[in-house]
Amino acid sequence: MPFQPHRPSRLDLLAAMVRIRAYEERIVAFHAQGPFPNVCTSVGQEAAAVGVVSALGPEDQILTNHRSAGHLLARGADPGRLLAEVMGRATGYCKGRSGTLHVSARELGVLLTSTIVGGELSLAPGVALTRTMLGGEGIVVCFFGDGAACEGIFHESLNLASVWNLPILYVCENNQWQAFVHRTETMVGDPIAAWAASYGMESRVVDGNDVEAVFDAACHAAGQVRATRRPYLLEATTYRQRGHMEPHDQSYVDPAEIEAWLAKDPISRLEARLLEGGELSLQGLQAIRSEAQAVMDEAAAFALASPFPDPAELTAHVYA
Amino acid sequence: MPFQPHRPSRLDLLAAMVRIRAYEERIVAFHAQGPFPNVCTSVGQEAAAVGVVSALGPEDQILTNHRSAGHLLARGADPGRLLAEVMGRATGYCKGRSGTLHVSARELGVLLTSTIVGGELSLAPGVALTRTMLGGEGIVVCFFGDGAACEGIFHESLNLASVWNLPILYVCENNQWQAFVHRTETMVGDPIAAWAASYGMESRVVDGNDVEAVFDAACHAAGQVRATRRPYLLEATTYRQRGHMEPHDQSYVDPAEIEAWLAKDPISRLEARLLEGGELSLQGLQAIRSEAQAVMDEAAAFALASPFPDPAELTAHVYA
Amino acid sequence: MTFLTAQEAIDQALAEEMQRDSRVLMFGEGVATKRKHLLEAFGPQRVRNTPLAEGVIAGTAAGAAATGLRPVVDLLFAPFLCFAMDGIVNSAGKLGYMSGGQFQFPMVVLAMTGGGWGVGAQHNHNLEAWFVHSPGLKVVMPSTPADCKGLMKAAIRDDNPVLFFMDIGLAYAPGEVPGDGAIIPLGQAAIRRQGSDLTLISYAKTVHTCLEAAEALAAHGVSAEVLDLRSLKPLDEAAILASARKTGRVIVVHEAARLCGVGAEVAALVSERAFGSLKAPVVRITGPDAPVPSSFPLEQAFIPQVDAIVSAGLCLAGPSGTRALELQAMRGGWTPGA
Amino acid sequence: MTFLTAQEAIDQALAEEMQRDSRVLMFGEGVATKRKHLLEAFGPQRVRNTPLAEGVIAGTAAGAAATGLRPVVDLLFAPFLCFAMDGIVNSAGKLGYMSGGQFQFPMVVLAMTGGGWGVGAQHNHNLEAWFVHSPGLKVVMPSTPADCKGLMKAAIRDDNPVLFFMDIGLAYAPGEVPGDGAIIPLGQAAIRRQGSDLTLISYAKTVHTCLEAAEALAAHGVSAEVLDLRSLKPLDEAAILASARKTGRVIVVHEAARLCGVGAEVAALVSERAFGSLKAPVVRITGPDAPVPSSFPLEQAFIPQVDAIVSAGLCLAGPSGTRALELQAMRGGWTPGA
Ligand SMILES: Cc1ncc(C[n+]2csc(CCOP(=O)(O)OP(=O)(O)O)c2C)c(N)n1
Ligand SMILES: Cc1ncc(C[n+]2csc(CCOP(=O)(O)OP(=O)(O)O)c2C)c(N)n1
Ligand SMILES: [Mg+2]
Ligand SMILES: [Mg+2]
Repeated sequence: MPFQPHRPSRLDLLAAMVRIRAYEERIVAFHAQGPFPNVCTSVGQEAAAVGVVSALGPEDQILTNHRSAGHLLARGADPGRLLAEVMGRATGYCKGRSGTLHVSARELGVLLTSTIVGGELSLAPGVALTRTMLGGEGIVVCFFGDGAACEGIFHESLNLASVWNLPILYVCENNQWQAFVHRTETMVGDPIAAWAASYGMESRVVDGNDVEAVFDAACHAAGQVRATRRPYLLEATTYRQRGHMEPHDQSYVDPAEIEAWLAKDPISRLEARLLEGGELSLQGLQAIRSEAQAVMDEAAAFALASPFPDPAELTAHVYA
Repeated sequence: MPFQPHRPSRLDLLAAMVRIRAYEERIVAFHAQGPFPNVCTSVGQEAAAVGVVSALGPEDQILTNHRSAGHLLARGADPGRLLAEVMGRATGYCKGRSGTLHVSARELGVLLTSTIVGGELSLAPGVALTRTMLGGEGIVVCFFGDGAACEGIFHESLNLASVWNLPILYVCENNQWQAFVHRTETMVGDPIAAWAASYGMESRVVDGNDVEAVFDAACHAAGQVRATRRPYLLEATTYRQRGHMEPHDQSYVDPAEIEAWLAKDPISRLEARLLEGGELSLQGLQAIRSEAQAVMDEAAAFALASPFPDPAELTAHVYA
Repeated sequence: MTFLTAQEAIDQALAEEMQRDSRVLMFGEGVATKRKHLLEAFGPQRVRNTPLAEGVIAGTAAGAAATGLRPVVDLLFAPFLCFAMDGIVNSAGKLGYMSGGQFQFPMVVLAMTGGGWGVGAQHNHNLEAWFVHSPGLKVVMPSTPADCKGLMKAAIRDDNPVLFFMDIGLAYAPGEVPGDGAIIPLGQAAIRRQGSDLTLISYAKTVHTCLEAAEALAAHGVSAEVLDLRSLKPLDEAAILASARKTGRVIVVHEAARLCGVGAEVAALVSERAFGSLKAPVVRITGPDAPVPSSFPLEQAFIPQVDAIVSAGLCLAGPSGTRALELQAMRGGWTPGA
Repeated sequence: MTFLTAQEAIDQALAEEMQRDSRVLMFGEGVATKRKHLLEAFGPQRVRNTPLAEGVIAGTAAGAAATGLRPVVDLLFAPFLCFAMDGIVNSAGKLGYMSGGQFQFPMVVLAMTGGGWGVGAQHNHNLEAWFVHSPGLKVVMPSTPADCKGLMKAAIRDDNPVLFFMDIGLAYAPGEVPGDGAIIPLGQAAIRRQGSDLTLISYAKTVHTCLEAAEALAAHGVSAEVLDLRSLKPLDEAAILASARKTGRVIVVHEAARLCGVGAEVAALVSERAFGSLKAPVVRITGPDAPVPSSFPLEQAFIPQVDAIVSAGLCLAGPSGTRALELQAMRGGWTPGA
């Protein structure tokens, strides 16, 4: 019988988001200290990551892209090995070969991460095809951005997934920006969920900054995929609170837009809800935050202490 | 003031379709006689070609694909030079470099024909962009097939044309087949015109085997593009009466499907209409047919008498 | 020993491997229609038609390969690979390495190319060198039905992405194929004719051109060895160098364009590693740096010809070889039209 | 004479050419945002952002070029070209020829590549050889800000499609740029240092590595000439052959992979046309046949190093050069990790 997600407590949801935020802020801090690999942070998009990933089971598989820290951490990735990968250390999930832009962690079911925008969309049908042909309950979740939806491969991927009845939950994190271009410069009308209709595919738009709403929508969507073994497109409306990548630059963004979205910050919203409802005290909140900081201190220490890969192994892993 | 198409007489529409059919049948006859270059004929799709092209003005530009004879002949191409190109003769529209699959005739405004399925879709926005930036009344008409609509470039092309307000009339000849694959194996739901909605684009489906209906729909569609300088998608429902290419093979096609569509043959339909209405006598019909045959006799003679290109010019035209 | 065309040999290899390993499947535009016998034998799950969408066909193959299947995809004609480069090069070729070895990509990409059908430059473009230049991929381009079968079987069993290029001009030429399901390992060249004065190195259709040329050269008293590369990546460097060191004279022949082609790699390799043994410059006889014309006589002129190989061979192996050759080379070498 | 980074030099070239010719326009992902000064100077019609869709960006450039505009498109990083191959190779590179000369494609495709930023193999993959191998295209890859400006201006004025590759490692290194809007014709290599014993041939970032190596070799009494190709297609064969004939010893250096790379072409060319003048084998020092790792020390190890060039140079120019060299070559040449 298909997987049934158990509902995480609101405190757990908050803690998961806070941990992601703390991780990304640590990245930002490293940049402040000096040269550091360019990273695309997911600050502001924590609810989409936590809400969707919390609705998944151990057999499910995830494909993601260049902005993947939230997905990986929500899935249980070790922040130390993640930071180590960003820093190109041998202890990273990909032994330093990937760096920040294409972190895969097969042990977590996070597969084939590609930084080619649309790469995840091109690979997802094959992963789902294996599921379909070799059996197994799991579904495939494919995270992508509003920009990726403009790539031709979006059309090809969703069409094939529909024609072949592949169990894929497509999750579009519509964060309003595509690197240095605003979403409204690249599409007209009312995308992206609406585009699913072209493929006879069910879809829904959810407030991507409300983690509980995302969790509920993801449970429904994943349930549909499990039940029908057909694809589904979930669009999470959210916002990229920082520049496309670190070092931070939003000089090209309308400050009013930033302000409006900061007011809808997913973490602050849940915190407020919990504090109002008395489910959480200020001390409790402080505890969650400092616990996250402690985790990141440890992660940073681990990464910094980790060795770089041996150049003698430069050409290992090119061929199977 | 924008171009106004004048309405061709029904007899002219018939004659144009009969000429295309006669051309394609001549190709078939050549194949029957022995080895001949593989050609994708447009038998059964004459109404789409004649109906759309008759609605265009001299300034308008056409992009087409591997199944282009109808478009070229409707636009006034010389069947002799067309046949010569198919036969790889120096007198062909492309000096024999193209052969049948990518015939361009710039003098007729038939540009950049590509046999890469989707090539026409990738090139059309650029042609329309030139129109937009250098001025001029004309619009760009892009013929493509139902199979091309499955290529990612379809999504990219229509989206860009919409975002940039490009004056493109997209014409999808939905002939139910994509080489050896039936359309219903490659898409679900109710494509292809419906897909235009994703791009905030107007669209319409027309009976592609009724030349008058196609002409009216094309006049409306082209008028919309002229008036709004925005793209429009017209889908002509029609049928590929022969195999994907010559030599003919339809062993993989359901005979009932063929039969049903042969009953809707665009030429027979108009002939019947004209005979019933007394607009055309059997002698008149015979005259139209034999005139077309005469034209093709002359064309064939011209092509066969034409020289092959000089191998010494093998590398001419590689660079400007 | 039976007589089969290259196409039949490939179908036999596919059938045998699908029979042997249930993880092998095949899909592409028209695959289920055109390979009806495979559909009937293995069913619609393992033999599939696809929409017209090379990008996602390649990506789907990579995604399936990385997770436990062994897909073979038919992308029809080499120029269509232009829509599939991301799946092949950026995903299948790189993600194994980029993930630190977490994934493997046992997949085969089949495509036809080469002169013979007058289909023009958007159906005929010999692109094999692109994939030899790209990391993580393997490339084969056979010259006989027997090799088509043996190399296809090896390609399907290999745990890396393999590009399998079928020369259009050979597709329907019959040849002997051993019935025993023999495998031809990737990376092994074959000496098609022994010789002592000169080595002709080629692959695919032009191997036969070289054999004809060797015959003609023999009449002139020049003994030419003919080496069929079969695999372009991995390249059988040992076989190339052994023959080059033996004869001291090498001509590389292929239909693909000259610049940065496989012939450039072979010539560079020989000149670098067999320098001391070379009695004359390594000559390349290739297709011109031009799109392939459709017109039959032009298409034929595009393909390396026997007499060009013979005259180059006589220059090389003849007494005053080197001088004559450099003069000829000054005039642009033996590239048609160049 | 002013000091500019390569990026600034390219922007200057773009501004000057857009000023000169109203048919020149530029578009791509973020072009209007990142090149704000161009947007302000020339307006939103001629400086455009696009959706994320490399396929139609390339196709649109080809369609616009064929009908009277002169587009420059920024495709950001070379691996993204994998989504744009049809527009560049099948359309812009071939349709002029296939139409019997009815169309021309005056367009420029800009992309960055190369080591330095640790961005990994899906942002850094030196693909220039693919386009050298493809008909109808031209390819440049400059090594200095002055060349960036002069070659960009020439590329924009050329009536053929030009691939303009910017080496990431050079993007922000400042250099002297003549103010006079000088043009550097496509197809002209530049001798960066005169020498008599040995020729180091390279392009882009590794030209500077070669200059360092030449310095070191001079200390050992070896006089090395350094030739900067600048244009990879058309290749300045005359300059290559002249230097090779002069010194009789050639080392080709580039970051791109070895197999079927530009170095293979140069080595094959020299070995074929300057055979009589060669005193030693032509050696290639290139990046390995591997995706580019992200980790900084690995990425650095990927790039050809000065000491590798120096040791190869000493082998070549030293007395018992050839033997030592062939031994070394046996061990796989100087490709890192090979
Ligand atoms: C094929 C390709 N084109 C361009 C890029 C450069 N790039 C990296 S991320 C990005 C923006 C992607 O936007 P979106 O899909 O909305 O994801 P987001 O960054 O907003 O999370 C771009 C243009 C790329 N990596 N791959
Ligand atoms: C990119 C590409 N893929 C595959 C082909 C082979 N091919 C040529 S025509 C064709 C079918 C096209 O179907 P459709 O677009 O419906 O046009 P139709 O042939 O029905 O007119 C195919 C698969 C091609 N020429 N280009
Ligand atoms: Mg976005
Ligand atoms: Mg069709």
